[in-house]
Amino acid sequence: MIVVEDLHKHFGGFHAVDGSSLTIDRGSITGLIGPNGAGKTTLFNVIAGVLPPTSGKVFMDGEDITGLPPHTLFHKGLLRTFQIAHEFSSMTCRENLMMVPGGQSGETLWNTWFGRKRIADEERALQAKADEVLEFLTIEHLAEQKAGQVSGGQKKLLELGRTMMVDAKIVFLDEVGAGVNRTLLNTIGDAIIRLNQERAYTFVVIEHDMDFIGRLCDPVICMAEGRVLAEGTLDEIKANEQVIEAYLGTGLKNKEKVGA
Amino acid sequence: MSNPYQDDRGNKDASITNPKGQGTLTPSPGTRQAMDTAKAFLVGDSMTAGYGNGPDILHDCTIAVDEGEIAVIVGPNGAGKSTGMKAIFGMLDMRQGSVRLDGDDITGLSPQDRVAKGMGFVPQTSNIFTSMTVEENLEMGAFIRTDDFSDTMAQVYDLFPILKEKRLQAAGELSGGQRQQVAVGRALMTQPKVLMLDEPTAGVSPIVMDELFDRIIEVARTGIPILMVEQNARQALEIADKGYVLVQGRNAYSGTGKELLADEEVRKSFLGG
Amino acid sequence: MNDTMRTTMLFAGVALLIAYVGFAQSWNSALLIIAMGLISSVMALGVNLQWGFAGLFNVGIMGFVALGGLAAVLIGMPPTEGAFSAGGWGVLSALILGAGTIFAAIFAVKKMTSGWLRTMTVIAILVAGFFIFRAILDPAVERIEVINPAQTGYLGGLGWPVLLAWPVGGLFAAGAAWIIGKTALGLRSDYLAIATLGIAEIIIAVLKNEDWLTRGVKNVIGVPRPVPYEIDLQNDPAFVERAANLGFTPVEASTLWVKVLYILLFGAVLLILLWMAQRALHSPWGRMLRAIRDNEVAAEAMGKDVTARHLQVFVLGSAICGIAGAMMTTMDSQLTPGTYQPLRFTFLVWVMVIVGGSGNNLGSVLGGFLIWFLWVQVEPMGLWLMNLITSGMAEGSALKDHLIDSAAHMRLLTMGLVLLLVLRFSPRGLIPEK
Amino acid sequence: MDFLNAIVAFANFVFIPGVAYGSQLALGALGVTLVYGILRFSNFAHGDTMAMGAMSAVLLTWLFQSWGISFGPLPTALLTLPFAIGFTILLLLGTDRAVYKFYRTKKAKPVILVIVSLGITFIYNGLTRFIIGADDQNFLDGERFIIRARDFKEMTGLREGLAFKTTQGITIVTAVIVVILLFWFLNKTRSGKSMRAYSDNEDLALLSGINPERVVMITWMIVAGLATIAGVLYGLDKSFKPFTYFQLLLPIFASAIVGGLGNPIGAIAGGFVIAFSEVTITYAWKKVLVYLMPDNLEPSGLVQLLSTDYKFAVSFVILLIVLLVKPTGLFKGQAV
Amino acid sequence: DGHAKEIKLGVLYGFTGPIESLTGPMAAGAELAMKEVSDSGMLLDGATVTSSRGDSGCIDNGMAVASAERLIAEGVKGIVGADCSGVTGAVLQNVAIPNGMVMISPSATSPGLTTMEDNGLFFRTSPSDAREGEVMAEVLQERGIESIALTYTNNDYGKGLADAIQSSFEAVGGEVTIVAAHEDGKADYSAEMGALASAGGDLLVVAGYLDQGGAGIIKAALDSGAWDTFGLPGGMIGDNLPKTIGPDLNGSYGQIAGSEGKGIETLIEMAGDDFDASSPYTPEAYDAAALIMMAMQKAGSMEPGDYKDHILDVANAPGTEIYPGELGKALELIKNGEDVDYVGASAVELIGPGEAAGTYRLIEVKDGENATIGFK
Ligand SMILES: Nc1ncnc2c1ncn2[C@@H]1O[C@H](COP(=O)(O)OP(=O)(O)OP(=O)(O)O)[C@@H](O)[C@H]1O
Ligand SMILES: Nc1ncnc2c1ncn2[C@@H]1O[C@H](COP(=O)(O)OP(=O)(O)OP(=O)(O)O)[C@@H](O)[C@H]1O
Ligand SMILES: [Mg+2]
Ligand SMILES: [Mg+2]
Repeated sequence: MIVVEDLHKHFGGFHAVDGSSLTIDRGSITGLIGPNGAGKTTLFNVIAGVLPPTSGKVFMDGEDITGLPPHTLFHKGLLRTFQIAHEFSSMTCRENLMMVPGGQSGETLWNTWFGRKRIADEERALQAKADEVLEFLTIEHLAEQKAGQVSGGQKKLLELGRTMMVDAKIVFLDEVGAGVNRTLLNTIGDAIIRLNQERAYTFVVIEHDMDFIGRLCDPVICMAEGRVLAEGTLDEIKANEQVIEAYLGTGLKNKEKVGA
Repeated sequence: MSNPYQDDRGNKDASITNPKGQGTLTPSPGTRQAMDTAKAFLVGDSMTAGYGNGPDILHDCTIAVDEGEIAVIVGPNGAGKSTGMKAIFGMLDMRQGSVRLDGDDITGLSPQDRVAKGMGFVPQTSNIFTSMTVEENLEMGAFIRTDDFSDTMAQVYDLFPILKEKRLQAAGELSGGQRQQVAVGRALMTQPKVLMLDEPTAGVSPIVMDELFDRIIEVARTGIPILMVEQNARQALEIADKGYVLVQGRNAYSGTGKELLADEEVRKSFLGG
Repeated sequence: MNDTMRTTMLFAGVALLIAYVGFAQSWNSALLIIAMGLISSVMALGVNLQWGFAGLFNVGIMGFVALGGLAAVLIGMPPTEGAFSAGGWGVLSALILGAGTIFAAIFAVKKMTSGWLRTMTVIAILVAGFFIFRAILDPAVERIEVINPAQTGYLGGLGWPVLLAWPVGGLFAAGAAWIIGKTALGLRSDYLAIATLGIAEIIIAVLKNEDWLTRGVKNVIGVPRPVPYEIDLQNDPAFVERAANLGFTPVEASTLWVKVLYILLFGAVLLILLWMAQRALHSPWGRMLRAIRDNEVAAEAMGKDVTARHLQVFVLGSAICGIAGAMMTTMDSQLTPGTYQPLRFTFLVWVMVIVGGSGNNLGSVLGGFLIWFLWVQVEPMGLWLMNLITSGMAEGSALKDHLIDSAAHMRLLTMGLVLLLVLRFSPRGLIPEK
Repeated sequence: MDFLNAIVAFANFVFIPGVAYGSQLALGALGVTLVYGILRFSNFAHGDTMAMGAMSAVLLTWLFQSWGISFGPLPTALLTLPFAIGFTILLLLGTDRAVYKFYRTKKAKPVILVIVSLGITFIYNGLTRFIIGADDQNFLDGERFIIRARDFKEMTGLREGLAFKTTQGITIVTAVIVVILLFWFLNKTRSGKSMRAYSDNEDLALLSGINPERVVMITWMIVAGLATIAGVLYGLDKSFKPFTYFQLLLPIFASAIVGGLGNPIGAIAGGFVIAFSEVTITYAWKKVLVYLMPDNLEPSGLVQLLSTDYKFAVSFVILLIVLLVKPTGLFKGQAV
Repeated sequence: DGHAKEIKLGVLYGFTGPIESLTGPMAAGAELAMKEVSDSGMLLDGATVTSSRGDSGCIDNGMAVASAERLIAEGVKGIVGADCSGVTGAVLQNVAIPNGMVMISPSATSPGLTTMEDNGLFFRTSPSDAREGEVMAEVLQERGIESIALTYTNNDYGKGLADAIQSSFEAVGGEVTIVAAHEDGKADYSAEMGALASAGGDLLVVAGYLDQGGAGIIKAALDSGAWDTFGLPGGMIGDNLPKTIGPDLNGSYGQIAGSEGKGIETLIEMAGDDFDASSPYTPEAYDAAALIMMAMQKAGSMEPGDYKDHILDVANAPGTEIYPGELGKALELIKNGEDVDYVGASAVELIGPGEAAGTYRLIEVKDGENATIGFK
């Protein structure tokens, strides 16, 4: 589905992504893990067209999509969420979702003047859909709230909700879980699995929560210092010495002192 | 809606402009859970608060932490955890309730006065100076200190080695997890008497999270009370002396970390099973 | 309901102010305020489209307004006898060549790989093109400008009905905006602002100095009107009689009638534009723009072509300013490039938008009327203020004289005070965005 | 010899005026850039703040002159600077209290502050004209030249003269000193860093114990100093006229933008970019070429790329080109 | 009926804007004439004349037209103004003609206004720039100047004047090395000076305004040592210039519309300390107001429609010559049915469609003052 070939992204002299090559299979839920600063988000940004690569290529279904702007990729079915929530703060949560689908006839000026009927019909359908998503995310009570004024976790939920508004082929989730309540995260995990199974979405998931990764992802790719460190099932990865040293660690040293 | 004049973009929380956390000083009657807050080091007592002219977000909510203790607040998204932290820090309009620090009523103090009183806080979002270098961020953490803080800085660098590497880089150019480390580092630089952390581990890798928790425990053991909000609730509660579960702005459960972890109901509804 | 009430009250308030001018000064003044208020509202609407909808900080309004004015001249004025045959072709070919040079340079940039060779080629193309351009243009211009320089000395216009100039003015502005947008819309906030400001200055510099086009600072006077001339009306017995029946003197009746006609024309334009803007704002299109304004990166990731939308809005908003500019030049019936000053044509319009309430079309209209009213009425207010202040002072005292003499300077001061007061009590504008 | 003449002609008509004008713009741009960098809005009132500051210096100069106080070869106005700055500080702090503070606490959008500052401009402008009138005021005294063109010719025997005015010298020196001080202040001192922190993230600054009102106050005080110095130096070099100070705003903003808003070094660079693009592109090279070329190749025309009518346009074209290559200015400015 | 009537005259100048420093004295000049007439009690059986000021902004058509409408609304019977040629045209077309209002501008000198359709309502007491060009060319030739560099303020006045000077000077065999515009009120004139100096020339002629860019140009020229004498057309003649520039200006020369001594000197004396009557266009302003009032007397009516046809009568010979301070006498003469020839402060002689024929006072700066050295 997505093939990344020897991708480099340099910031000045710093090599944030330093020759990563990876393949994401259609229909998989691929986990992307790695220490802070490994270059995961940067990799996403390059694939999604937010940043131009220094060198290297990205293919989607065999088509070279390197450097295409994000909005074009969106229409090709590539969606992504942001690690640091990018809500439309002065719009209500419902509007945040309703704006997502592409090709709305009301997005053409001409129709706004002379195609009111059609727009009204579309809007009704959209609103129903948006409300459904809000409900799923347990934030239906926030439909009319400005997105700038909801809690940090709720913003992350909106991030995710946006990807649920359209039929995507591949969705890149950048730490949707950070800051989201774990019970809800489980529900989200279920939804991801459902979307994957029922609608054949492909997912790439960055997460630092190993339980979450473990429940959803196969395969898992671990990055470090801009390169792919290891690839495989989570158990394989967990057993990898390098991964343990760079990323997983060995647990709390001071734990025994707790409650002492 | 909160503030009609406000620029909704970016991190401009209007509520913060409230120069003094006004509010009546009469503590309201007890919460559902009997809590011994009288002699706690830091206590937000029966707080009722909201943003601007908006509705109450917190309802008669009490949070307290004692010397050398780690208190963890958990709860669903939008429960009011961050709001509670901000209320304790005087960043929004307290409509009822009081905040006491080491026996003093500080309900009327401005946030910067609370900093001077020795409170340190890491907000959940926008918690670094993006245009300043990592080192300058840490220096800003030590802004109110007049002594030599190079030791503390060395400690922070020790804790988060990556920051030392990046110390001359603008903090806005860091990865999500690195930013989080800067944010916590900044708060540690204050050498506060009490430390408040809003989701310090969101987005940090397991290994750093462990380090962070280790460090938090260490800090706590030096006698500094720590109040934190966590979604990595199970790990957090494991090290917590005290846990609060907030639901819709109210204290729903509280107890020791172990107790909460053991509670089936709590586990299922709030800790993800 | 409450909001509608407030809006209605505010409009009623402005109407009252204007009516007051009608009673206390003259209806001619009042109607003139309405006419200019309509034009101002149209401009404010254009700016609101750009800023309020899409967050584009355009401070080059003056340039687009001036281009509209240029259209009025080029459409409305009669052609200058012999000017075109003297130098028209020369000018045209020079312009085509100039455009060709730029395209060649762009082509070179696109097709060649970057490196010093490309840089040199581009520079060579531009420099050579520039000199050939000047070599063709200068003599042609000279030939045009020697034709009766005191009266014409320029190409003249097409001599078509001047009403046509309004849409054409919009097109001119839109064309310029398209070019600017293609190059400069990548800039953010104040950088875009100063870039547009600069471009406006460049447009004005061209209008001021290219005499063959607009007579430059010598001004084009007597642009034909779409409405009858007062004098003709006064000499028309039927009109005079009708006026007399209504109890007006011919002079009064003719001056008022002409203004009423202008108001009807301008009002029609404003209403159409307002309707279009309102519909666009309250539609998925408007929602998309707000999303872009809030967060471009996210909007882009959600499949919205931010660049294209920005360009669209920039062009539309500028076109509206161009239309307003053409309307204004039509009413002034002259183009005086020297009068285009950023303070009057850019910042005043911004004040209208902000005071009215950015992001709200009705707010812009209200702001247009209110601020224009103040702009012209604040002077008598200043004088009145000064007289009030000095009323207690001894006749002929130096301070009193100084104060009265300074009354005209008080216009800006009073304007500033009013502005601050309005924004103090309504910091998001009189009719804020919801 | 001819070569020397060419160089002197160039220096006299392009280089020295360019440097002096560039320094004037730079000093103005520093004020603009500082307000933008810390209080985060484009302060339109800066030109008229300069006028206010300069006006107080003019009035004080007259007072000093009437007392018979002078500053030897240097302009008396320099002696009045501290007092004039004091006055401007009071003015700005008063304005902040009365006007800006309200919008700051309301967290108004920057554009509202821009429009508000436009209102302040009107008021300052009216006040200046009201107090001192709309006319030119010449308040320069002391030695006008460091080198006069005539003296230079006699001294060197060249055909071209080189003039260097005292005011130009003072302006350049001051600009250098001020920018070094400012840079040091912002980047190395605690107050300076706290100002940058405040501008970056106001809420977090509070949480670090930074007192926002103090930051704002210091900012306005520095701005007052910069504005007064810039205004007085400009007035000494040209002459004091209220209207020109408003007009000066445009090139000043252009300078601040080219350099990158919020960046003091950028302001300096921007000032020179704008000044030199005005002076050089429209320069008629005839005089220089006449010296350089052999007689038979002497240019017949003026060898002028564009007429001076377009000097302003040219500087904006350069500005555009710079921005197209570097969208936030030469030195990576901020953007709200 | 012997009852004291009140007549209002509008004074429409750019009290704010680029020539704001000229308009104060101009308005004072016009108002002085009104006061003189009121005091004399001779106009239309003892009418008093008061002024009503309006701001034209000099370059803001919209404002000028609005101000003019306001003046009309206040019931003025004539307008002294406007000042700058651009707004004058706008007010004429949009307000004066439709309302049948007489306008006499003291300072709009654009040749374009000569041929503008005006229904006999527009006059000016200043000559068209075309004439000044000829005078200046003669002056330069007499002084043996062979080449000049020419800079003008970039508006219709400056451009028109520069065109006139250039063509006249070239017609008498002089060379114009460069014609460069300068914008008023700009921060810096180094660029202009660079170009001008490079072009060279015996003399730098500055067709600008003395307290606008003109002064800046002269400063820049002196500072860089490019020129030390200057040719000064009317807009540059005024006390302010020697005052701001200082002794370096000595030896520069030029001309300004103005008549042989008596008229202007009387006016200066009359003005005393109140205002500077020698400020540009101030005499013309006085004359403009005086003309309106005398024409009213001649027509025996204060209605513009009645007196507009008498303006040329009172302005030109035959008749008794009238100077400033003699307005009362003039009104009396007119009342008695005698002819007057108003000379006024600026040697008014209206030609063609009602503009001044133009006598010029030749000026040279000596010892820091404008000294009159002849007339042309
Ligand atoms: N604009 C930039 N300029 C310079 N360096 C940058 C920039 N953006 C990112 N980096 C650096 O690139 C590295 C990779 O960052 P990235 O955000 O991709 O990490 P990540 O793997 O997503 O980490 P995390 O798990 O913390 O989100 C980091 O070290 C960061 O400091
Ligand atoms: N600035 C604001 N203005 C108005 N309402 C707000 C604002 N910030 C948060 N809220 C509302 O207050 C409620 C509590 O928010 P808070 O940020 O305290 O939640 P939280 O418990 O920290 O959640 P999370 O785990 O998602 O961070 C939410 O319903 C939210 O919509
Ligand atoms: Mg990341
Ligand atoms: Mg929170």
